[in-house]
Amino acid sequence: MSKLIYLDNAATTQVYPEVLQEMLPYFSEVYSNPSAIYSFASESKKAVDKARTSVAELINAKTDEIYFTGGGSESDNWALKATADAYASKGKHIITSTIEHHAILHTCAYLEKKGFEITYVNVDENGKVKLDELEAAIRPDTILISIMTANNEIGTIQPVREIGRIAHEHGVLFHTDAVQAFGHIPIDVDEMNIDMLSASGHKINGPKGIGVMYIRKGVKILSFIHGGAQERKRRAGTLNVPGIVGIGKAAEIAKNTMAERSAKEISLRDHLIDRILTEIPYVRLNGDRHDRLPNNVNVCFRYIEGESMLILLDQAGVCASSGSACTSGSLDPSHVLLAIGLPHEIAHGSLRLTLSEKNTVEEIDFVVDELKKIIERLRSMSPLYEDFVKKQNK
Amino acid sequence: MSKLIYLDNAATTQVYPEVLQEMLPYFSEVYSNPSAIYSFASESKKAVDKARTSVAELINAKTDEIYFTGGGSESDNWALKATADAYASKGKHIITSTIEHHAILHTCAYLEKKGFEITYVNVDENGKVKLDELEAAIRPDTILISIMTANNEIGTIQPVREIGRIAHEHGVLFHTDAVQAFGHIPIDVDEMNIDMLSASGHKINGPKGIGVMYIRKGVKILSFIHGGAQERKRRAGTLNVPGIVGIGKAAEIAKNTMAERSAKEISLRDHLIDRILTEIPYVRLNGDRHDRLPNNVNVCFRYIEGESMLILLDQAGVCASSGSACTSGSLDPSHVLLAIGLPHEIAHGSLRLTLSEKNTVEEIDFVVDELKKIIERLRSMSPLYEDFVKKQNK
Amino acid sequence: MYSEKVMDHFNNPRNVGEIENPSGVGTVGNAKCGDIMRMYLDIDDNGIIQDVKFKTFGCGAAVATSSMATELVKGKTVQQALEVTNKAVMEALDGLPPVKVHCSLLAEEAIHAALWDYAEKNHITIEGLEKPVNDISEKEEGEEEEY
Amino acid sequence: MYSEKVMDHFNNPRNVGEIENPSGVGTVGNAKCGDIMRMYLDIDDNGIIQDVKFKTFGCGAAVATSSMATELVKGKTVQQALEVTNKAVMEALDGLPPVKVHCSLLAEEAIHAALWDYAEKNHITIEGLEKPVNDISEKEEGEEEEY
Ligand SMILES: Cc1ncc(COP(=O)(O)O)c(C=O)c1O
Ligand SMILES: Cc1ncc(COP(=O)(O)O)c(C=O)c1O
Repeated sequence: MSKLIYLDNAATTQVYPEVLQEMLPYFSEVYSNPSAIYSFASESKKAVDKARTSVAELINAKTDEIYFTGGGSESDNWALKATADAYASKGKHIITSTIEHHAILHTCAYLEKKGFEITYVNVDENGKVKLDELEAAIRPDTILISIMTANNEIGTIQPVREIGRIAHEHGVLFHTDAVQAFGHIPIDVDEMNIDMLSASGHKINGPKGIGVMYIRKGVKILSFIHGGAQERKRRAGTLNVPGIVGIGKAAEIAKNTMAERSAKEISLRDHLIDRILTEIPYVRLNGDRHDRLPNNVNVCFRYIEGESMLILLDQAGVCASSGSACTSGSLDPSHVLLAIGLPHEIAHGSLRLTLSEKNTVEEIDFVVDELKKIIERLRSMSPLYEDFVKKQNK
Repeated sequence: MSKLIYLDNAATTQVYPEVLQEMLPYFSEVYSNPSAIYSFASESKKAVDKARTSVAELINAKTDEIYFTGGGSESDNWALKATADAYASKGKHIITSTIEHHAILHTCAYLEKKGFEITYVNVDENGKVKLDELEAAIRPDTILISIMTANNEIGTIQPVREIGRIAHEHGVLFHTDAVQAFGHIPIDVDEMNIDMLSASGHKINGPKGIGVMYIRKGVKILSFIHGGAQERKRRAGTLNVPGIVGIGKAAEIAKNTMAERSAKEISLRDHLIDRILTEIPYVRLNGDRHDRLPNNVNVCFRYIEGESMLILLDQAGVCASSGSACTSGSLDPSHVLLAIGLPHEIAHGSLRLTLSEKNTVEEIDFVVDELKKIIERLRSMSPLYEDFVKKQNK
Repeated sequence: MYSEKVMDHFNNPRNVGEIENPSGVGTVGNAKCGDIMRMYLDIDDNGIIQDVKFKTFGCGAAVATSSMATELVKGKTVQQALEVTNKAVMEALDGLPPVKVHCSLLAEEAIHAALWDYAEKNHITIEGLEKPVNDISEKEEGEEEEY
Repeated sequence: MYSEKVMDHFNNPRNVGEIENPSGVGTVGNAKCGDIMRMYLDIDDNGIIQDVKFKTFGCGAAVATSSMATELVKGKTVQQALEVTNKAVMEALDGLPPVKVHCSLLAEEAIHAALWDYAEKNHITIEGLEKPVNDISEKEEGEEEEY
């Protein structure tokens, strides 16, 4: 097999050719600034309106509750910082979880320096936020609860509806980082009591550098990026028309294909999980077995380290990740794996395989076969495995 | 003439076909996240590195002083807010000018609410910042001077080198919003004593939704968008590879063609200015006659209002603007025109024509001929013109 | 952005011009906001508006609302003209963008100003007609908060 | 990200394995940081390193530096082995990415640890050899500030 087997769809996805097709005219032909007054501008404005509708429909929002941003990280920063700004007079306490993406956690760290107090609610061994702890953490000065819809590393889907209910029962705003969930599992901002939601184009076969922020009507947060009057004066900057068209088309496709696509992904995912768990010893599955993103597999192989595994997989033509792709510069093992209770040593042996509906059973089987060889090889040179075997043989 | 005559290049530009060509592979083929470890990622990483070099070369910066953002507005927000954050212990005073883009001015207004003090230095009747006023405004607690390289409405080029010298003589950081100047006129961050600089892809025939922030080594500002470790931990978010490749290619082309291109634009510009000033009565040119962006024409026609002019020009197939495209939602006349001393009444009659080297003399002549008819027509129904004529005839 | 009706009245404004020795003339708006309307009325002895002309400095909506307003009052009695509201003008134009609603107020006000001038010249009182404010912007609410 | 030399040593690591009854064995690093190296030495009566083997739990750089370190000490005297610095290992590998420099420190430390064990077993003192710290991470500086 010399073809690339791409199993890193949680990091980023291929832009669907039909999405690119839809974007193309807006680069060199209909390149107008949609804010302008002439009729050439109304063509791009129409395209933006259409995209906004597609995005809104995917999460059951109103069109004018959708704002386009430069990506998921910007949306997360906006939600947290602007809520902190707008509601500081009500209180300076924010609740989040220990397994959020760094776009949330590092923003929280920033807010802590600015005098806000953050409570990081723990998760159970499957990565689910502890609802009793969450509810107990709410104080009179709590202004925001921010809990991700689904985790980017271990794929666990949070009980978002319950969290939203708890938030609203206590009169607290609820933001959810849905970057991994948007377009992958059903989201209904009304049913789930979501006040703000972050999403990103490149996680749903749309373009990079375009994100979405949903803000429920009535939520009083202002701008994060100040300047021109775009996006109903809430997000300055010339509209990225091709990017917007791209995320709109991707959202439309995601909505139309969700049922079939996730069924296919789930069957591939479960096949992959089953083979790994039965054919490779000393392995554990991370994340919830059932409330899990359709395309996420995350396992820890004991006695070996992730990067070595990734290099050998790469040599076999397989793209995978170990911990969040965003933090590959860091030496620390994933904060998510530590949060679900894994010791460092085991966390270092994590492997994330995130598939797409375009993967095949043959590819999955090939990956498992390669993995078995790789893991055997790395264990044979591991001093930890040596110690383990010696202990066994005693 | 049924072809569109696009004279709004200060609002946004066409993506050059060769720029789009360069971007194309990074959507659906080399779609990898450059932060990943596998070899598929190194292809997109290489493309990003190359683009970073092209951008750096255009302003004589070092490659690792270039950071990619989501646009010019984000860069402006980053520069101001992060400087405010990082240097607040040194002081809380910032100097800017009255004619900055709203991405600067509205960010300053935000900082004022956060306890910073902003001095808005005035400009002369041609839109040049008053250097003596600027220097006099510097205080011991001044942490930043932010003055744009060239104005987006009236095209005036500021004495950036002098401003940088003054800033550095007083130990103050200097940021310049070069969104309109980048790729259009020569910029050398070293010679000009620039510490931070904002630029945007879509103003130089690159894509929308991608911007640049130059930060001189040693400037201690941190992130504006917190999260993953991208961009040497200073700007979180999955890299917008196609956008980065696009702005890189556009910067490369801009560098190679600048001399020839601006010579052509200047000759078209001056032809347009000359014809308007000699053939249409009661008109004034806004902005400096000589220190002016090669592609900018901005005039005020007395007794008529801009929007009516734009609609009639649109009907003749001409795309133009009146005041900044970003603020077309507002009813106030341009703050820039007021800042150079124009009364409201005259400011309302402003017309901005910003051309590209692809325009022709024939197009320019057509526009002037149309303009003459349009202005005569609008004046014939203007009560202000009626009053003026009656006063003349007395 | 504009309806077809608005564009029609902008492109082919009805009743542009002046009336020499008009029965009444009124100018409202101010150059600061960028809209000035002047309305001329020729009213016969029976109080019927025989002719009406306007001149407008302003945006597309300002021109179109003035034009439509002249059409709505032409041939009407003074009393009927008084009842031409900004809403009526807007409806006749198939609506206006929200930021342009003030133009229709200006048109209503221009009629009132011209009628007021007519009343003053003839030393009569028109029931229901209040002294118009010349600068309509003073009547408007503050602009939406800038985020 | 890695040089060709690094990739070669990662893909074809030299001297992987164990030595039964080694003259010295040392294990350094800790699982917390994700790198553990174990070095076995077989040293003859003349103080020549006749054989060397390693096992490593760690990233590509960790494996490659261990492998290179074994090559650099094999056949050398104890004193020469002591002079194999992390810089020497890095240079022999045509460099390492900045974030991976600590792996080469670990390799140096692994040699020292094995030599220390040899010295202790034989009740000798090797000049210049300090008691190695098992957990190299304690020696390192804090990570670059997270922006
Ligand atoms: C001078 C200036 N600064 C900043 C901006 C904002 O750039 P962008 O629209 O790419 O965010 C613009 C353009 O709109 C500009 O002309
Ligand atoms: C859960 C989550 N939040 C936020 C982000 C940031 O999104 P982006 O990289 O588009 O800024 C990511 C992806 O990297 C993510 O997985």
